[in-house]
Amino acid sequence: MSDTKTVGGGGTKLLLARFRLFFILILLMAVLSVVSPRFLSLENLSNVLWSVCIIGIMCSGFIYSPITGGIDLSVGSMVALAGIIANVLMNIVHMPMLPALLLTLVFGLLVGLVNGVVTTKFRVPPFIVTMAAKTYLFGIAMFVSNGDTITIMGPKDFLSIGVGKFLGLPIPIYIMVVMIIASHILLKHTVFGRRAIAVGANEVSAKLSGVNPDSTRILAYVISSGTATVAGIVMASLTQQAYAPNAAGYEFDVITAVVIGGTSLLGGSGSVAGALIGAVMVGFINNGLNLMNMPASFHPLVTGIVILIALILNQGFTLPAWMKPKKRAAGGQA
Amino acid sequence: MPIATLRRMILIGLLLAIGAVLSFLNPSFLKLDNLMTLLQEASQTGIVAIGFTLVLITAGIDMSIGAVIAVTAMVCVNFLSYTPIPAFLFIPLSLLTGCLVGLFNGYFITHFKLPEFIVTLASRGILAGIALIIAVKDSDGFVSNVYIQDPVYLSFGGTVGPVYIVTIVFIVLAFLTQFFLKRTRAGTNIYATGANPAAARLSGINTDRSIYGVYMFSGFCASLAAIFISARMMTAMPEFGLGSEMDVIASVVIGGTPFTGGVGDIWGTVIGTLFLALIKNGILKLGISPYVQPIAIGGIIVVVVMFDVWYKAFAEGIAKRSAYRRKQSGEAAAAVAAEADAVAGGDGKGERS
Amino acid sequence: QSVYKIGYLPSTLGQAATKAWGVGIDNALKAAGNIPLQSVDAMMKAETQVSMMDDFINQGFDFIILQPIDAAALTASVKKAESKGIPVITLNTDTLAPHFACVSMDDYGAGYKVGEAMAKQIGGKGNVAIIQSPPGAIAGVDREKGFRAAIAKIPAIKIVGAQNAEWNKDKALALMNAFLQANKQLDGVFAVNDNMAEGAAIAAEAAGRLKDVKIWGFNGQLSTLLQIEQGKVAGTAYTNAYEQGATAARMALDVLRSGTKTFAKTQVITVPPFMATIENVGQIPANIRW
Amino acid sequence: MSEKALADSPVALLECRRINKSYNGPMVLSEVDFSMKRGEIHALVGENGAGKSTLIKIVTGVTNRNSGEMLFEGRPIGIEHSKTAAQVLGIAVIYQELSLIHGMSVAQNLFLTREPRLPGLPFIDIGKMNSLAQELIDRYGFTLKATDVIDSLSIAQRQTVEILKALNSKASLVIMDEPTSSLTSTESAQLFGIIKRLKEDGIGVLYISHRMEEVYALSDRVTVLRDGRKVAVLEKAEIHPEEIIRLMIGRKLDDRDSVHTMRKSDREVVLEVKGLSSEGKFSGIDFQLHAGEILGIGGLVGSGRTELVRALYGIDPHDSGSVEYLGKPWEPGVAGSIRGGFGFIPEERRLQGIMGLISMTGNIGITNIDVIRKMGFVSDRKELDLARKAIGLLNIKPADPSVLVGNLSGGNQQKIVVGKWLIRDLKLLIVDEPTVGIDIGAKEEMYQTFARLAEAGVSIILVSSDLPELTRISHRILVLRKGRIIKEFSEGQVTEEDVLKASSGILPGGAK
Ligand SMILES: Nc1ncnc2c1ncn2[C@@H]1O[C@H](COP(=O)(O)OP(=O)(O)OP(=O)(O)O)[C@@H](O)[C@H]1O
Ligand SMILES: Nc1ncnc2c1ncn2[C@@H]1O[C@H](COP(=O)(O)OP(=O)(O)OP(=O)(O)O)[C@@H](O)[C@H]1O
Ligand SMILES: [Mg+2]
Ligand SMILES: [Mg+2]
Repeated sequence: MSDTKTVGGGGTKLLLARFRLFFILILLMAVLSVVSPRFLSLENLSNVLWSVCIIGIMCSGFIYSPITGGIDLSVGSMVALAGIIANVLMNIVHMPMLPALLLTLVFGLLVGLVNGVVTTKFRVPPFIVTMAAKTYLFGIAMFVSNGDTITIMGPKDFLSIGVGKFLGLPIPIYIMVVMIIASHILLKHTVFGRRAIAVGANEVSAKLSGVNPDSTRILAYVISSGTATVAGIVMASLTQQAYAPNAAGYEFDVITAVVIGGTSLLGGSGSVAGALIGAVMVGFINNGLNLMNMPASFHPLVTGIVILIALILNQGFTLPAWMKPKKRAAGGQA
Repeated sequence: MPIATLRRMILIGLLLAIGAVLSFLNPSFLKLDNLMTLLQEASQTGIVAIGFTLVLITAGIDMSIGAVIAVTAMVCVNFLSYTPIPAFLFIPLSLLTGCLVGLFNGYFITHFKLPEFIVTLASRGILAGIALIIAVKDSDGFVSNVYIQDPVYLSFGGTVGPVYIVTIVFIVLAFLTQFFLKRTRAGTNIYATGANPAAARLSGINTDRSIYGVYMFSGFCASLAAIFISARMMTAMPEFGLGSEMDVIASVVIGGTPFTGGVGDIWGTVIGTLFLALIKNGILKLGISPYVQPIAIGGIIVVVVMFDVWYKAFAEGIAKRSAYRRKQSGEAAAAVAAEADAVAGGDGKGERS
Repeated sequence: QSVYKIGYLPSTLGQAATKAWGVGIDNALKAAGNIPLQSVDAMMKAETQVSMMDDFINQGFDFIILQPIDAAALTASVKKAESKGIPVITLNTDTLAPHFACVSMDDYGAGYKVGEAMAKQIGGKGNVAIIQSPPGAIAGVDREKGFRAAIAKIPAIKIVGAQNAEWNKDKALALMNAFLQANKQLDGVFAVNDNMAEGAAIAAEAAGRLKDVKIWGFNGQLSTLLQIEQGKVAGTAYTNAYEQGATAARMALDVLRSGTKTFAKTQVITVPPFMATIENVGQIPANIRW
Repeated sequence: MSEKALADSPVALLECRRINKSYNGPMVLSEVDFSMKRGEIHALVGENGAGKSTLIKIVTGVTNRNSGEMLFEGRPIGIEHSKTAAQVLGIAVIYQELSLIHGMSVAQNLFLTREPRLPGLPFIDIGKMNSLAQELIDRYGFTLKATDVIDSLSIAQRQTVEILKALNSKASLVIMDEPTSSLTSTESAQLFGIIKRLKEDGIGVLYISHRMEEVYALSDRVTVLRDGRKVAVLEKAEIHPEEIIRLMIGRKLDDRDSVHTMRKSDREVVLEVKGLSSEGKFSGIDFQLHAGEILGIGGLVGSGRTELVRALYGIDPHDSGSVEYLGKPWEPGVAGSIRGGFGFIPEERRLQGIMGLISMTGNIGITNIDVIRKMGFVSDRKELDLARKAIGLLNIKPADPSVLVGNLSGGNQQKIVVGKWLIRDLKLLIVDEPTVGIDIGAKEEMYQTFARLAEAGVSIILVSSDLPELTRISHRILVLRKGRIIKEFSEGQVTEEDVLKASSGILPGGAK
């Protein structure tokens, strides 16, 4: 095996892990296609990707927060807030679409900047900073929208982002794929990617090697918030709605996807492709349960169990002690 | 120690100040009824927060507490609806629910070495599902929330004098847990497990046992809170407690237990819980837009922790500098003497400063 | 005349219906002499709503208009309020303890009517699916029960699926996709609120099957009425939420002025629903669209 | 049975036979036999990665052996004995990695899992614990307070706590894995006294060290490991320095003497420091550094050496004073320093030097990101080349660049920390205790590397507590005391003793 793939946090083990994940995905698909004959239809798979795209887009940027050893719990609220702000700019301030969306994005980036600065410069743990941000961004979303469930009526171009199709596939899927690929390149092949991994692996060591841990981290949160904003815009256009409690709890779905994908919450390693597989896996499970018309009560149960199994399989299967074959005592000669 | 104490004093001071402002702005704040319901609210969160503090001390996290509340409530309702078992018998049994969940969490965390966050998140999902599945159904198969009328069960929502029982239980539990942490070997082991698990293991501590212990205790506390919540509301819903994780985490963190493990105690958590409950009550009392509440709570958490970090650095700086000065003047002389002895035939003169 | 302290405590302030009730109440109170209204948002959590009830009681409100998140969960609070001499009107969901009054929308009856109307639209036969609310949400459950009762009368109509979309538009969208995949023939979908119906319509439109599927919502909010006019949503059970709120407010003022404090039986006022479809939606004038 | 009788009994204290071990890969230990007696000081020596730490981890049950037999006091030890077995059996260990609990007091650490309890109750008696701890500290003559929190202690003090912790258990075997690597000579001397006392009490001491002087002076017997195999067991009479080193590394080393001549450089000044001060750390530091010069910085632990070089490298800010680099004013800052040709090897390897979960390639690449980058992108091929170069240069084992650094032996980790700088174009290299935990062969290699670098014109600032090292390879020595330069040795002959005296404030009359 060539060494070239193993640089920067790789290692042969991780490479194997990545393949393993892929096999788990195939396994899951096989199971689902047996359970529900409709599952493997092209149309259904495209529908699943469509329903996964919000989470997928969020994952592409979110992943940098765990890689640098932090976490960004505010992304769910940011998605909702982005939709509300975009709507205010387009339909209340009556800005043209493009500037309005750009301005929304700028706002998202600023939120990330605040998260990043507070964690790095003021040394507040990221879990707390972003949990607080999750809370106050939700508050701001409620405040701005006056708590309303807003139905977005226009502009036409905006609405077609979410439901429009290109070559038979919904546009959000393209957005997701592009962002995932960009993020993959960013992580694996750029200086920033290397720095993010280094900061997550050992901040002091990274610092002594000339990496500025603070600016690396800040950038990680900016990217995370930025992609959440994009996800929010896509979601608003997809559902033609802006509502503060929308996407509440999505941060947990994103974390789940990313962790299934082999990213360590302790920092220093991560895989964007893995995160996408993780997101698709969760999407498949939900879709499969829907196709089977499984009662709603069983969804969280099944999802939770499948997640645990996937994690255990992905990590390299360890048999519990009581299941292991009993070994004879030392070396046989005792 | 003084660092933590002073921080606590400041927080208590702040608590009193906010209380004073509130009672000035809204006379109904100081009414006994209001204070007691405030304490009741705080105690419900607080009981869960006590368990959560132990988890945080081991540098873990427990996202399943909300779902444990839901499942425990459902277990109780099942006992009430389908069995003749009296409340004083099935309540202890239902407290086992949380312990079992803790066992489950502990198993996956210690055996498979999966991250605590993701394990407890997964069990949160699983439990939320179980809560729905075991929820009491009407004849058409739809979930229906039982109206509890069992007097023994409902007495848990009652008061002794003006004080709610939940508050008394909270205070007693806080005392016991604090004593356990500081005065038993198991307590010390929990701190060691959080501060440096590798070193703890090398010192002969069974860190897995500590981890099992804290998650089971955390589950137990959540189950306990579930009894009080459902007794107060005279019903149990399968979505009880879901989402309350954030309040619990906020209380513990405001109380001064960090995420890094190895540090923290129960009194901090008690104060943190009171603080959060006071803020919530205050916002309601002042008739501020309800949407300001999340903004304010989020803001306060950041400010408190920011202050914490700044203050810790500040106090440590002072301590270090004074230690350095002491060292420069006093201990240096001793070191000189020692080194002079070690160096055979030293002919120089010892320096005194 | 003393100024009354009246509180409005809906499940959340964020939905078109809860908002419209609030406006209805407020307008009626203003008309009766600028009586202020305080409203708080329980954000769909029963525990929060209970503690807000406690707070209203402690603050000594004179009257509480409550839209209970759960019938059982709020019963204790309603009891407590009335025992302290604060009369309560419940909106939409009755509680188990007797109290002053309940102004209700008759979820079951309206759900039944939706079933009948949809059956007629699809010609009395075919496959239909239900987009549910979270388990245990009494309003959603009653609507579904009514709908199922109506459909049960027509053996040629089969219910091919029922899934929970948690009142959410985006979840309803993904769910509708699955329904469309799983059933090559799908003739009707009943979403137990308008929000989810709109989500289902987006999915059906994207799949090019909007013409074949009759999607019904419930509530009759502004945006859905618009979609009915555009032919995207087939119909909804409209209620005049303004009027519902105003009724509650007027009853509140009456009882406050009369000074009665104890009630042996809950007075139930039912506001009749209106089955809005593309044919008759024009009959709903703009000033009562919410 | 009396202690004397015990010591003479024929049953060995610890007996290991044909121990095999591999961590999912090559054999780390193969067919290793090891045996030690009561009341014996037994040294275990070998190159970095020879398997010393692994062997003791197997003895204490931290790691499982693949096969082999182990007897402690004549009783067999199972293959998967529990992690606490070492304590049950009566083995006390000072591990290579410090294993104290931060946030706890000295007393709490000393009594961890053995806290004295109130009579008849399961509750800890804190007062008794503190007084017992203080007694123990005083008995061995250390200057520590039982109630001090670990975090406030220096590394050397922490190491003494570690030693006390081992002494506090009633063990019949004490294992020490490089206990002196971060001790000063005073504390080391104290430790040797303690070791001798243990021996008199009939307790066996298994001692691992890379400091050969200690091995010669202390041990009754020496077991030499090489590449995971036992190559020799030497009795007291057979212990000869050259012999051990030959057995360890398979060749002879040059003789070293303890008197060295300092030499002034007349080449151009690379770095000029004027009046550099940082409150509470150091003050009024003035010196010049010439091209190709190795400037040693000596001093006692805590004299501010680390702080000074950190400030020069730009990690910590300074309050006043100025720095000139290559004749121009210079504002220290890490990124700028690296760009300007600085290299920095930090003091605490595991905390500051390596990224354990990342491959060697990744570790080396991040430091040299400027070399392998191109417009924000990095070249994997160049990165791998760099890694190969470093591995070759310092003979890092194993030579697979994809191995995670955390899985290397202590010494090889240190080689990564050093190696990632050596492959750069350096002008000035700052090294802080570079050879801690490095075996004697590798140490020599490293000295030669430094000498080569200096010859090529690279200036080196060397902070070291290892006096032989400091005096032997420095061209000039500055001695720091309480944050001030108290003495400069720039010409004439210097002995280790001279430096030590200067560090302690006893200024020798000779040099300067
Ligand atoms: N956890 C581990 N996983 C994989 N390999 C390991 C692990 N620990 C040690 N090794 C390998 O085992 C070998 C022996 O390591 P060990 O730590 O025993 O060496 P040592 O003799 O103590 O060296 P040093 O003097 O450098 O401390 C090394 O090659 C090392 O890379
Ligand atoms: N800001 C400060 N305030 C108080 N004391 C300090 C401060 N900085 C350093 N010290 C003390 O002075 C000592 C200087 O530490 P430093 O690590 O620089 O010493 P050193 O000479 O490098 O010794 P070592 O051999 O430990 O590296 C520290 O041990 C610490 O006790
Ligand atoms: Mg070692
Ligand atoms: Mg130092």
